[in-house]
Amino acid sequence: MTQVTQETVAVSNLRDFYRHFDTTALRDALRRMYLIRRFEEGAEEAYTRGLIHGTMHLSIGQEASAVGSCMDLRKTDYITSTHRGHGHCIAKGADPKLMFAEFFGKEEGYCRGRGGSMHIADVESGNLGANGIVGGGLPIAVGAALAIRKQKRDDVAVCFFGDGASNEGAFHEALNMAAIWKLPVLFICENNKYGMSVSTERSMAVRNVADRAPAYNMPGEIVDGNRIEDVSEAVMRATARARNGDGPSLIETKTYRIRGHSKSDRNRYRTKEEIEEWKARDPIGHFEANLEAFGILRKDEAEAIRVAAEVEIAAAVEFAKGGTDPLPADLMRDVYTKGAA
Amino acid sequence: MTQVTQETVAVSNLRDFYRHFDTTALRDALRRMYLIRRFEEGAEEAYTRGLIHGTMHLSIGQEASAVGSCMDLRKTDYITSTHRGHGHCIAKGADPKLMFAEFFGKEEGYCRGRGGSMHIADVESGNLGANGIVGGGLPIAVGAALAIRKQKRDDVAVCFFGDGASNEGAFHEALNMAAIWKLPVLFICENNKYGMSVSTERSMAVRNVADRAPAYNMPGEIVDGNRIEDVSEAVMRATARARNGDGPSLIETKTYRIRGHSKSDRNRYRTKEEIEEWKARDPIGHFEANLEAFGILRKDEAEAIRVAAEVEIAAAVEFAKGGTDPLPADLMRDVYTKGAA
Amino acid sequence: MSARELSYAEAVREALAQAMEADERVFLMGEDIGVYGGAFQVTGDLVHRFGEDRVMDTPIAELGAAGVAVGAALAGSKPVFEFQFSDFATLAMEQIVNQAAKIRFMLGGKVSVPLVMRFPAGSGTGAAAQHSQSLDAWFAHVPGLKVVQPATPHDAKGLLLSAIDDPDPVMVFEHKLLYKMKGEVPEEAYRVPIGKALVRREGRHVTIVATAIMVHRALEAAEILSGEGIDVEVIDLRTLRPLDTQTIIESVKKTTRLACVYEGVKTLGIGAEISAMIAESEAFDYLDAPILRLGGAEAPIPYNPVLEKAAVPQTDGIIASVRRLVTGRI
Amino acid sequence: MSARELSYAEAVREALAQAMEADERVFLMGEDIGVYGGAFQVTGDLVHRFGEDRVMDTPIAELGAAGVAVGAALAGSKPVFEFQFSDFATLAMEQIVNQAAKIRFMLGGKVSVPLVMRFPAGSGTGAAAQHSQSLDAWFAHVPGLKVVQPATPHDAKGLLLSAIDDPDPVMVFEHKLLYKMKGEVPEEAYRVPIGKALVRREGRHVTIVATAIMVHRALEAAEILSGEGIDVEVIDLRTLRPLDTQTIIESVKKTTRLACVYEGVKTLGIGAEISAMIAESEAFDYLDAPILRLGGAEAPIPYNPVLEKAAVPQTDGIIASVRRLVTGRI
Ligand SMILES: Cc1ncc(C[n+]2csc(CCOP(=O)(O)OP(=O)(O)O)c2C)c(N)n1
Ligand SMILES: Cc1ncc(C[n+]2csc(CCOP(=O)(O)OP(=O)(O)O)c2C)c(N)n1
Ligand SMILES: [Mg+2]
Ligand SMILES: [Mg+2]
Repeated sequence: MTQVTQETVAVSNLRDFYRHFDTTALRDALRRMYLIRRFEEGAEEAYTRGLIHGTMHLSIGQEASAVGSCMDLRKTDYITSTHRGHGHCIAKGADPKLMFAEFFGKEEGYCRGRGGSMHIADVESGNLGANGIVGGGLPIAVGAALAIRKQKRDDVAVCFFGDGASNEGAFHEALNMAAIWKLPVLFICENNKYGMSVSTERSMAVRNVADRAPAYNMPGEIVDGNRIEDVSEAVMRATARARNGDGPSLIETKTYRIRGHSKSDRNRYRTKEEIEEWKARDPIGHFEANLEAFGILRKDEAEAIRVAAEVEIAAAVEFAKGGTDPLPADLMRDVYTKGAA
Repeated sequence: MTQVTQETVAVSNLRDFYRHFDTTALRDALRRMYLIRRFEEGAEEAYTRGLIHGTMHLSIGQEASAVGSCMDLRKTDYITSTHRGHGHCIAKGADPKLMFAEFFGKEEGYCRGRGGSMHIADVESGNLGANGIVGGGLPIAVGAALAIRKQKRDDVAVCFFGDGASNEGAFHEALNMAAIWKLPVLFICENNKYGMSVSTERSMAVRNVADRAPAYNMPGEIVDGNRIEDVSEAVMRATARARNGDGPSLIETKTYRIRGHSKSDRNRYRTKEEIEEWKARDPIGHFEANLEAFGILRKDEAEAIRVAAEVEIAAAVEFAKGGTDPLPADLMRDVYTKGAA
Repeated sequence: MSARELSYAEAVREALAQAMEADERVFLMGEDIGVYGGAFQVTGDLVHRFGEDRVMDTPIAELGAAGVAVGAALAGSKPVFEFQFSDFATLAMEQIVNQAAKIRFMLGGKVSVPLVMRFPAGSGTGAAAQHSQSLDAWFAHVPGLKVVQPATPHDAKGLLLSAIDDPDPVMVFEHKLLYKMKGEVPEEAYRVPIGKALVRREGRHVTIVATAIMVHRALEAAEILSGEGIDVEVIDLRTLRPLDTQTIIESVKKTTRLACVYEGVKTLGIGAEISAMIAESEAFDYLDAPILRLGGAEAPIPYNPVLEKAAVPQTDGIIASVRRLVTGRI
Repeated sequence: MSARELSYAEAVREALAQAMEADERVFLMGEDIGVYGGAFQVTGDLVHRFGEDRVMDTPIAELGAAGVAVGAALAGSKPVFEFQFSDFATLAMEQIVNQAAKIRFMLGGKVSVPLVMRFPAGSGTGAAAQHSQSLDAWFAHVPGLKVVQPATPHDAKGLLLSAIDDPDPVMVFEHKLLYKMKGEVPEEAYRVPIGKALVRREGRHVTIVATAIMVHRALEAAEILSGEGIDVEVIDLRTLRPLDTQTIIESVKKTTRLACVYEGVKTLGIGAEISAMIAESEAFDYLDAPILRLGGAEAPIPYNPVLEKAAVPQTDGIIASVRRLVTGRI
């Protein structure tokens, strides 16, 4: 089972995070983490049973990074996400029903079944979309931040990307432009040690992605991505900077994907020990233990949250199964806005 | 006229540069600087008189960077150059006759008149070519260095590029790969303060291009690009590192192009004062004064070198004018190696 | 009162200015479009009229800057992006083709991407192989994009204004040699519809469908051929995607002969599509001769000016080929 | 003794291994081609056989890595580059099109660029719009490149070996759905020539020119149509640039009808070129029906499996269209 460090502290010594958010918000964060976990386990199951088409990239083990990053965001703040984007999507407020409907290729899905796992977006809650192109979302987030500034809003754009993506030219160009134009954007690198099979040791000449921030005269902060409070506090600082007109930040959340890269992964590039070590640092277990230790949540309440997440996901799968299949006659729909072609 | 700082030092205190190279080599360096200067003045003249087609990018004022970088290179070392590449080409050993023939679009030209100013290459002397794409040569140089290593040679690849190019994604990707693979490549950024009309202040969030080197765990050295000895010594250090298997280096030569960006430049983005200030720091005048001060060259000898360069360039222009025009029937030649298409 | 004349570049500039005046969401991005005025002086003084926030110089970073434009469009702004030379779009195809063109579709119609990109294209300036390409056919191959290619100052303004109105990404190909061409341009902010070709000259014996600068060469050729009794209809395609198939089909049914003239490489250039479209259409039965294509040579654009001219269709070649098409066998 | 069978992926791998054994200048570059074995398990165990220096995992940096391959080729090595999905080539078009394709020409023939790039392409895996494109027509539009598209394990090996021999850049399009297909593959290092199409089935009534997976659907369709008395000739194009015009022209002169079947978007896909080539050739006079094109839909590839199938030609559609072409009017 998951081991966690018990933190016993006097309430007066509680970290900012636990004081900044009220109990409802903290419980909701835990709820979302469970939702993400169960969502992905459910998706995996459906995939294994042949109910889902294509491939998928699971973020199990990375839930603290997604939820911690989005906890303090507004609906009008944007995020851009990645191929490994289910967590970001739920964290930003998406409805798992409509996500599952998308996986099942249904009209009820977020993308009417046209996008699937790699393109899920929930524009109403500010999620501009997952992206099948590694690094594809980086300049898009900068552009969203530029639009925010042009529209004189005090929103921010949060850009999720991986360690592997930070080797793309798009990373360099995007961070440089965000920096010279001082745009309200947060670059959140979820460093899970691998870009597919290639470790950061083999793909970068520096130890941390954050070590690249000085090249853009940008703060680069490294946090434990499996500890929601570390992630959230760093993001809150960066968000405040951004809303205040002080420009972009890079935050690197050190985390790990417990599952393989995707369904084609034969796990030839990492050890069982490494995986086990990270399993022991489960972000949900850590957060739940803290909530209990700090008297914010009782064990049975946590249990209820977990069960509710399971029930919600099970219902979401059923909802999705019952969805409407798109008609081949509708193939050309939405290629253009006015149907012109 | 050009002002230069007179340096009077005891020979025993002479810098490495003046001791490393013998008199022949030092004179030859001065000769090449004059050749570049006169070559470009000649090209400009021919262009203004309508004898040359297209556009051109002059490096007048940047001669020390080109010659200083190439002085200690072997023929089997490679360089990749840029749109502003005449200087690199001559510095690496090209014959101005064949360069002018190229400008005049003749079969005798380095590219048989197919490439023009922006594509001049002199493969025999190791120049893999100018490049019309800003940043285009960066990964190519890394590839040449990879081939060097595969072939177990101890040569190096020297990649010239501008400050503007360092904002391209290709820069990031190329430096990262060179670093992780520890390839024998030198990245020489000729920072002339502008990428076309955009100053480095407006296009980068850091002050120096060399400030980006730590992002690749690479030494980043800044030198006065108008002082040949500074350039050459830095390059020799980096070349030694590279030949020794210790990997790539980034060298930033701070310099200035006295002319406009190209023939379309209306000079709306910089002041006359700035230009005058840099004219006063003429790299040729500086070098020549030092050679005289250190007793390596007499004034009349320098004068003879200058005159010889003028004569050589005048002859080159005549040679080029008398060259052979390609036949339209030969249009398809060299699209493919075997003429297949 | 004689109509007002503007150069093609001025017409583009006027469209940009009128769009920016009318809609504060519109802004410009590109390399050296500010104080430099653009490599071809298209944006000219706009930075002084609208300020640096609306006429933004980008770093030299085509992929990233194109992506910034996509993101800004997604988030409610209306960017008009200038590539300094269309050749540099090779660096940004990812954002144009994988993102801008597909986002609306991939997201099930939940968003649109109101983005305009301008591409100075074509040869004739002595800038050699990396600054002279005509890659419009690539873009016309991509569903989700619209592609226009105005041949006159009038259309340059009117099509650009339509492009800026359009909720979807529109790619505007401008031929560099046309920038200085003068023509009548009304002052008001009129639109030329996307998706409509224009018969620039009526004729009975043969149809030429031409694009960009080739429209003018085709018209010149038609004028000369008319002296020989060959009556040429010249269609200015204007939009490459979506194709105005009807106008071309009608014309070919009338003239029974078709020549496509374009600067892009002949193989898989836009003329391939026009030819194939006719060969599978009802007009096929009317054809009295093979369908002729005059496109760019199967070679990079050379630097030498004589070779450079030889690499793309010129008026003489059009005349000779069309004459053969009309008077030849069949 | 029955002939040896390999899968398409195994055939590619064998070609790579034989080329590396025969010539130490040959090496492989790509994302996750080492210990992972490639996203489609094409390189498989090669890293264990040849070591990390010859089977190089690159960072995720397509533009730069492609440029490294170009530079290595210029400097005397022979890189074989794998794009993980052909869609990611959109990031590297600059190096492929402005550099690799043009360097020899721009330098007046002083160098060549012996570079091979492999592109897993096509739809059918449920990977949606950014992982399912067929962009081969873009490359076939570019002088300086050669483009091949093997449809069988046999050709996958033989064409790849020819590509590696070739002194110029050769782009190899591999359809993902074919990787598991089995077929006869001789053990020796044989070559299939670049630039030669193959008549896979002879017929009298209609010619189908097909590429990649469509070759198999066309053969299936031909089989069924033969039951109806329609005798279909099926040509596997194999090379998109340079086109084997002669084989196609001869066939059309014989059958008098032509259908082009390809997965890329119909507009400006490879079928546009084949159609236009025939419409301007001597075969035009022999045509008894319009030239039919069955290409991909004018839409991005959708995720939903039913829509995904509807977006590209399937056997049923080929049968119905070819039947109409042969039995219809004219
Ligand atoms: C441009 C591009 N290159 C390659 C791929 C294939 N690919 C998908 S995810 C991935 C690894 C990405 O690594 P990282 O950015 O660290 O994200 P992670 O998968 O670890 O979350 C690769 C190589 C892609 N989708 N897009
Ligand atoms: C990819 C690309 N983008 C833009 C251009 C147009 N262009 C040519 S040179 C230049 C400025 C380059 O600046 P820098 O790298 O500093 O070199 P410099 O001209 O100062 O020597 C620009 C924008 C180009 N040739 N290629
Ligand atoms: Mg990763
Ligand atoms: Mg510069």
